[in-house]
Amino acid sequence: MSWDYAALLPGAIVLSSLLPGVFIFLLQEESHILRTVLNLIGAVAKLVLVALLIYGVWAGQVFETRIAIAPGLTLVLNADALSVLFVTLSTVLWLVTTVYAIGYLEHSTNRSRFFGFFSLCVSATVGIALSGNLLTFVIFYEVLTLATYPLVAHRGTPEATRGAKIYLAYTLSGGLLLLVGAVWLRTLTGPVDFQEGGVLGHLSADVHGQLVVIFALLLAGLGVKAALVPLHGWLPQSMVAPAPVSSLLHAVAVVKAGAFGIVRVVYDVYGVELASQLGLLAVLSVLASFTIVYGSVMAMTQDGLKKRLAYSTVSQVSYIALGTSLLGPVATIGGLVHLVHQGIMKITLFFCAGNYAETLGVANVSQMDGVGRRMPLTTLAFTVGALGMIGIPPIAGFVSKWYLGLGGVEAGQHWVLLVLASSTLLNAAYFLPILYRAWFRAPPAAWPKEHHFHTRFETMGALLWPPVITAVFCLLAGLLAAAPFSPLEWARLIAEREYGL
Amino acid sequence: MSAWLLLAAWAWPLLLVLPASGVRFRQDWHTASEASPALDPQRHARHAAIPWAALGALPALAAALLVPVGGTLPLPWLFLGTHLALDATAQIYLAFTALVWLAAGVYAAFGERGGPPEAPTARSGRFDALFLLSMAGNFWLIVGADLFSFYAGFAMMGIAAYGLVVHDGSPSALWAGKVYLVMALLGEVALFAGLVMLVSEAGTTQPTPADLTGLNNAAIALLLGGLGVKAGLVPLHLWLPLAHPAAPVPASAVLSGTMIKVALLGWLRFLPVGELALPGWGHWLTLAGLATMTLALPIGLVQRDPKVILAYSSIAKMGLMITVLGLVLVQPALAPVGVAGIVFYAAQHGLAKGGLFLGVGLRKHAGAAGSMTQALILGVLVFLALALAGAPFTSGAAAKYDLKPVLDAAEWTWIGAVVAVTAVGTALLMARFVWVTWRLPPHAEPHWLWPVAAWGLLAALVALFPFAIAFGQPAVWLTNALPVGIGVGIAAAAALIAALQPKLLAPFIGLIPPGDLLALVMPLLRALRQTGEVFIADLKQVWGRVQHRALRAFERVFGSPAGDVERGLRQWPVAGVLWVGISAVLLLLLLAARAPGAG
Amino acid sequence: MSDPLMTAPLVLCIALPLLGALLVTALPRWSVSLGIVSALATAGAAVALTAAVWQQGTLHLILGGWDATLAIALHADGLAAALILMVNLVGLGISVYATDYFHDRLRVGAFWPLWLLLWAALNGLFLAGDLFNLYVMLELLGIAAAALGALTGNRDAVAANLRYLLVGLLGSISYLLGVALLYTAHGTLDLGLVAQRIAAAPELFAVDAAAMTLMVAGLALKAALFPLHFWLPPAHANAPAPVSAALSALVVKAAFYLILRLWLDLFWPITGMAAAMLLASLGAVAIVWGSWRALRAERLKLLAAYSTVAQIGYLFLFLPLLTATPPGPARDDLLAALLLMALTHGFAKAGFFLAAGLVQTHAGHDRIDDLGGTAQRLPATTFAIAMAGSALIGLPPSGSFIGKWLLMQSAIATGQWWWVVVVTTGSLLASAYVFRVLSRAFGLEPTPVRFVTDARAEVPALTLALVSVAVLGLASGPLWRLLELGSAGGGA
Amino acid sequence: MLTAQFLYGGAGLALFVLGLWSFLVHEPLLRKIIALNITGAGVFHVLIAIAYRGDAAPPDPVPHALVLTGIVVAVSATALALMLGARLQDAEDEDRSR
Repeated sequence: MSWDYAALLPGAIVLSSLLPGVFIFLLQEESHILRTVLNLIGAVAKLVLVALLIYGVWAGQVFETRIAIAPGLTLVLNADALSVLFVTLSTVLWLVTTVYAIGYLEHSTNRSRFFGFFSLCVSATVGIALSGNLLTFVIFYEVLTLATYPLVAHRGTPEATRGAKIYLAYTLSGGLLLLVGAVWLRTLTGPVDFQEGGVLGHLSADVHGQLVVIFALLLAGLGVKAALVPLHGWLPQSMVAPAPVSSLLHAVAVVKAGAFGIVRVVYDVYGVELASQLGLLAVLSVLASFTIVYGSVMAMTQDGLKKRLAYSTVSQVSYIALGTSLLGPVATIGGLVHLVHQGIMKITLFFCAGNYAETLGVANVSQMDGVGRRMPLTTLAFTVGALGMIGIPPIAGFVSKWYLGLGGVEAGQHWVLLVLASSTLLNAAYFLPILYRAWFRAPPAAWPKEHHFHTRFETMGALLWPPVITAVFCLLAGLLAAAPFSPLEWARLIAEREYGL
Repeated sequence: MSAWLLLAAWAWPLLLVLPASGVRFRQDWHTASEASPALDPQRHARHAAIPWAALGALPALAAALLVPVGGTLPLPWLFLGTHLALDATAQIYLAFTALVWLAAGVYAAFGERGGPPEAPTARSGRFDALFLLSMAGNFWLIVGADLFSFYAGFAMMGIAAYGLVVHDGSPSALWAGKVYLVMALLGEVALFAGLVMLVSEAGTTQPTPADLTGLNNAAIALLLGGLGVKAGLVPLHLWLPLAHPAAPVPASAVLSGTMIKVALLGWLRFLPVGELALPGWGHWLTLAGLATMTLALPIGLVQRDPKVILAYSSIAKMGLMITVLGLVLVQPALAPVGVAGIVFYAAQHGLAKGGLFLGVGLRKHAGAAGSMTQALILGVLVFLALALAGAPFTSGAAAKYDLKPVLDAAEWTWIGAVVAVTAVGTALLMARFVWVTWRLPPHAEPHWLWPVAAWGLLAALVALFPFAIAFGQPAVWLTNALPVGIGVGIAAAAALIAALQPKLLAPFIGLIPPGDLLALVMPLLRALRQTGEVFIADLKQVWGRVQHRALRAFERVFGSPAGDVERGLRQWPVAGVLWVGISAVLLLLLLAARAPGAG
Repeated sequence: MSDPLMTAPLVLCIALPLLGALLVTALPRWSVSLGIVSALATAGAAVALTAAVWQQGTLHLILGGWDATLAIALHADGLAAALILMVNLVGLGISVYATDYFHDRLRVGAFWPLWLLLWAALNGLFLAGDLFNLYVMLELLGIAAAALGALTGNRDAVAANLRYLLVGLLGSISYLLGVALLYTAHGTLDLGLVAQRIAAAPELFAVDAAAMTLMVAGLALKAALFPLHFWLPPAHANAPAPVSAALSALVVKAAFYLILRLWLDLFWPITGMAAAMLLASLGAVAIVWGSWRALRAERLKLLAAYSTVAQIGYLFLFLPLLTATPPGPARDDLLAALLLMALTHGFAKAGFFLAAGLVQTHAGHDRIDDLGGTAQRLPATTFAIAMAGSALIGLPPSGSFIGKWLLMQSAIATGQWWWVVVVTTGSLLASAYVFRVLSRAFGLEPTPVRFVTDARAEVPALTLALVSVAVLGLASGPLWRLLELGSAGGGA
Repeated sequence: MLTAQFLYGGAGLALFVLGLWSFLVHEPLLRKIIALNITGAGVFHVLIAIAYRGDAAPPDPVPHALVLTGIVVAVSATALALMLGARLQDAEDEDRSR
């Protein structure tokens, strides 16, 4: 392995959050400033490195870190267009979430532990994004599970511990299935390096049966994190976690890792042609569609704001899988761009949910009457996020939906429109009532548990600005969708490379 | 350079939204009053001093007047590749839309916006914001030549208008809003699907009729259905007669004056009008239009609320235009005439209807009963009513005249007759409207100068309208004098009867509730919903039990552990036997491996 | 090969701890300092030995100039070197931990001699080049281990370790009988020579089979292969923490190492798939049963003990795979994986037990369900448990992850896919029991002020756990080199 | 004198089996320890039998060495076992007195 800049960068990106994390563990609990500084340094450093990476990849440079752990087993970190998409998303949102978390956890306990695992979690996510082969992916995928468990359990209440256990039961089992699948695949083909267009094309037809089984294993493993029904059970349970964690889990880390994995497996391991030829895409699309509808239906029945958002995640993340499961570049674009769009929209919503809880003690939809009056900025951000989720133009969500729909029609799968339509209506059915309460109902005489921070804004700055910023992202991602370096354009670049256009 | 006005037309109102909302982000939340923390009195006074709603439409009007036909402004980086342009149709649409919005905006800014009686201006910030938002949407979809702009504007307008409908928060308003929102969303979803198919067929996002010849039936159906909701095409009109009366006056003015017209614009843009004969769809559309007309009029006649009456008349008028569109679809040759006719008719109706709605508001609030103002208002209302009914020498007649050639060319000759009858009906409906409005008890409120002025301007435009298109063609002036005459005659008779023998007509009034069919459908829906809820409740209960069981099992495994179960195994004899046994098996296996025969 | 400088470590590895043992018995009042010094020295010798093997392959040394049939032969190939290194590093960790663990004079006085004796026996066992020395070391090991285990003197401990002692004796006697049979048949005790003669004399396979049965059965008893593990849980769970660590991490491995040696080097010609399958299926049951018992265990150390039962099971799974895989890279991978599993478990289990002991001393008990506060108050220790735990589960990037990866790979490649099911089940159960402990660390107790509270006790545990997770997982490449060096000279 | 050799060997094996049996079935510790020693003795017998190389040649020294070492080991092991047993006894007595 040569240790020049191109070979170091991916590793450096992973380490940029890992090292601060390790130091944070060792910090004394009360050294608040130092911890904050470490956090921010890590986040910013990562951002800078990623900027370099984006430029390099866009310019067609090849970045690859290779570490041989054992003969035939190599840790490969490399950056193709797809990984850059995910890396950028997680890096940017990590920075925002860090700020939010610092505000959110002020005066709370066990902060060193929290931020330590927080950084680990992001390192793992970035690792997943940059994984260059299946082994590396599996390793980081498991590490992510371990790093998020303490975050889910952080509150220490019995519910928290239980939710964390359930989370773990699901994700570890999933991880094992993934592992078995990966090992099996390796016995068939040797090291499985991700490659645009897939690496299994050369295999003879008589192993196709095995390939189908392997795909089932991999999908089961990834589906758990991607919360594909019926593997989604952990997600609503893990809502006991503190808001920043939920935001991270739902927008960036865990759920996305699963979805991203599915994309990887379909495009860079199996290759779309082979996958559709084996009839795997059809299965995936059915699963995804069912999940989309099911999640939305469940979301309607929830009164807890975070639970409603959780089920909405179940539904929305499957857009990515759906886009992946449709043959043709347009749908691919739709799926990939939703990876980003869902992220920024959902994190906005969760930030806002956290703000309501922290500032007013409002945790249920039924308590949200008139919050728009008391917390206009937050509620504005929430509105943007919600409308985006429904798919109201010109917010980001519409862009994904358009490409998914168009992709479906181009692929001759007109039923996709039906799925999108019903999902849109259902999304409206569970988001618009919230907006109605927030803006059109009169606020109660007193809030459940109101906090007054020493600011003339509706809530603490560290809590207020992150959602506002991400909401602005949602708007820009839609309004400037056709501008260069927009998520959409990047997704298009990836699709072109995947389909060799 | 003036092309930038096309951007300003819709970007400007968007920019005004935040200041207009009057929401205040920085304030002392400790002492903020519970009632409406975001708005404290003197701040509200300052905020109200600026007529935000009135300012919104100015750039659009300027664009309509200054930007030449064919002016374009490509913004490829914006949204999914925006292309703003102004063709003849768009120009006329932009013109009358901007005028109606302007008048309504002035009315809203200076007059009343509805709202709860105790604090009529408490929520004016919210109203202005939503008003500007839907205004922006309306303009965007007109000046946008690409279908993304159309859809974006359409959606923005539709969603924001919900806030206008439910503005005063009364139960009836909320109900109307619910119906409106549900139907609007259904419409938007259908439109979305239709546009997706359109793009995949036509391969462009700025389709010309020529690109659309390959459109398949599903796409056409979705487009017709999706926009039909907005157009009030029977039976998709249910929301209209509920929303119009519920909304504050300026809101219903724009709803009826401009928003529902958008549907026609959409059809003209996304159907292969003039390119390709679609007899099937054409006939279907024609019949639907006729049905719309013939159903809306009688129902309208038996209404009490003047705004409901106007709503039904709007439905009827849309029906007429849809009929014409249908005929054009059957015979592409008629397209040039037909399209122009439809557009002009839409413009005329938009102005007149907007005027009528605002007039109702003025009748209620501007000037005391019997005052000079009131007399004037009543007079103008009557004129507008006549114009809408298409009485001779009014814009109505002129507009109707432009539709004639299409109607005459229809292969179904009886259509002309039906249309004539509906003309009579319209006259009656307007008479009914005047009658009802005349009997409204006005209670005066201060400072109504600006609204009245703006309204006057609108009315003047309605009066001048014919000269714009048909100056010096005597035939134009006398179009359907007969049906209107008959209508007025009947109306007079009816009025006489009503005056002498109120009992005779009374039973008819209020015979059919606003939102006609809905009254029939609702019980059904409710029943469905209740059963559904029961079912879901049961389902949930069962599922809950299952989950509980699972969790309990889970907890048991991870919870309190079991005692020592290996005691037995530690008994020496047991262990010994196992040991010896295993050794024996091992020995046997080893020997067997080498035994003759086994390799 | 017999360059004294190079072969010196062979002798030192055994001599130094013996010397240390003598010294601490002679000067009990200095026992702690003397003990730690000799621990350091021994570890140093082991490192030197590994370095020597790394540089020039298998080392062979014959003490006293007699011929191989009579003399005491010492022999270190890659496999032995790797294990020696692990044993001695773990031993060093345990020694450091022990300096702070025992407090009353009596125990201190008793621990160090026995511990160094045990250590010497271990090194001797890995280095012994002939069957009889192996026997002697085996006996020495058994006696020292039992004595150490009973050190706490409480009734359960004594009873359990008495049982352990008897089992050990039974095992070694049966082993000795096997040796006797081999000697009858082949007239020598040197491993290499016996191997050659067994290969050369197929007609004697019945005697060889009998001998092998006796020896393997005896060792299986010591290695606690299911269902012969009955003695292990109480013995390991009741011993003092550093001892449990040594017993679970090292002693049991030694027995397995011997089985492996016999299997691969000595009896390879007569071992068949059937026999391998027998042991492997016992191993499979051990995995499931041990993990399950660990999951239901009430006390932390009992949990750890049962997890050892399961982990030993994994090692036996390799036998049929090795049998089915022809020599070549695949087989090397398999051996390396086996070694990796063993090493990882060594480090991880030692770390786990040391940490557990710390928790026990702080909480005054080790009932898992009531550990909440303590676990949260000792972040470093909890971390050690967490990392050791994830190594036991086989989560990346631990060494056992690579091990399991290769294990499953070859299971699929050789068509013995059912082992995959076993491994998966085992890992699931393992994660269940590990996280059953860890979930206690997230309670509502007050936040700990700093990460490490008691360096001398916490650092060794933490380091050992760290090695098992990070080092072995991410830098396991050298093992392959060591192994191929091993096979280059002598060995299989 | 081949018979003697077989006699010794056979006796050794017999002792081994007997000792094993008694070790497994008899509960009292003392009997177990004795049984183990008998088993060991059995093995030693076998070794001695091996050492015999005909009347002419001197017996093979290696087995003898093994036996000697074995005895030493056995003795120490027995000692430890007895000690532990004694301690266990004390503990039980304490329990009883308590």
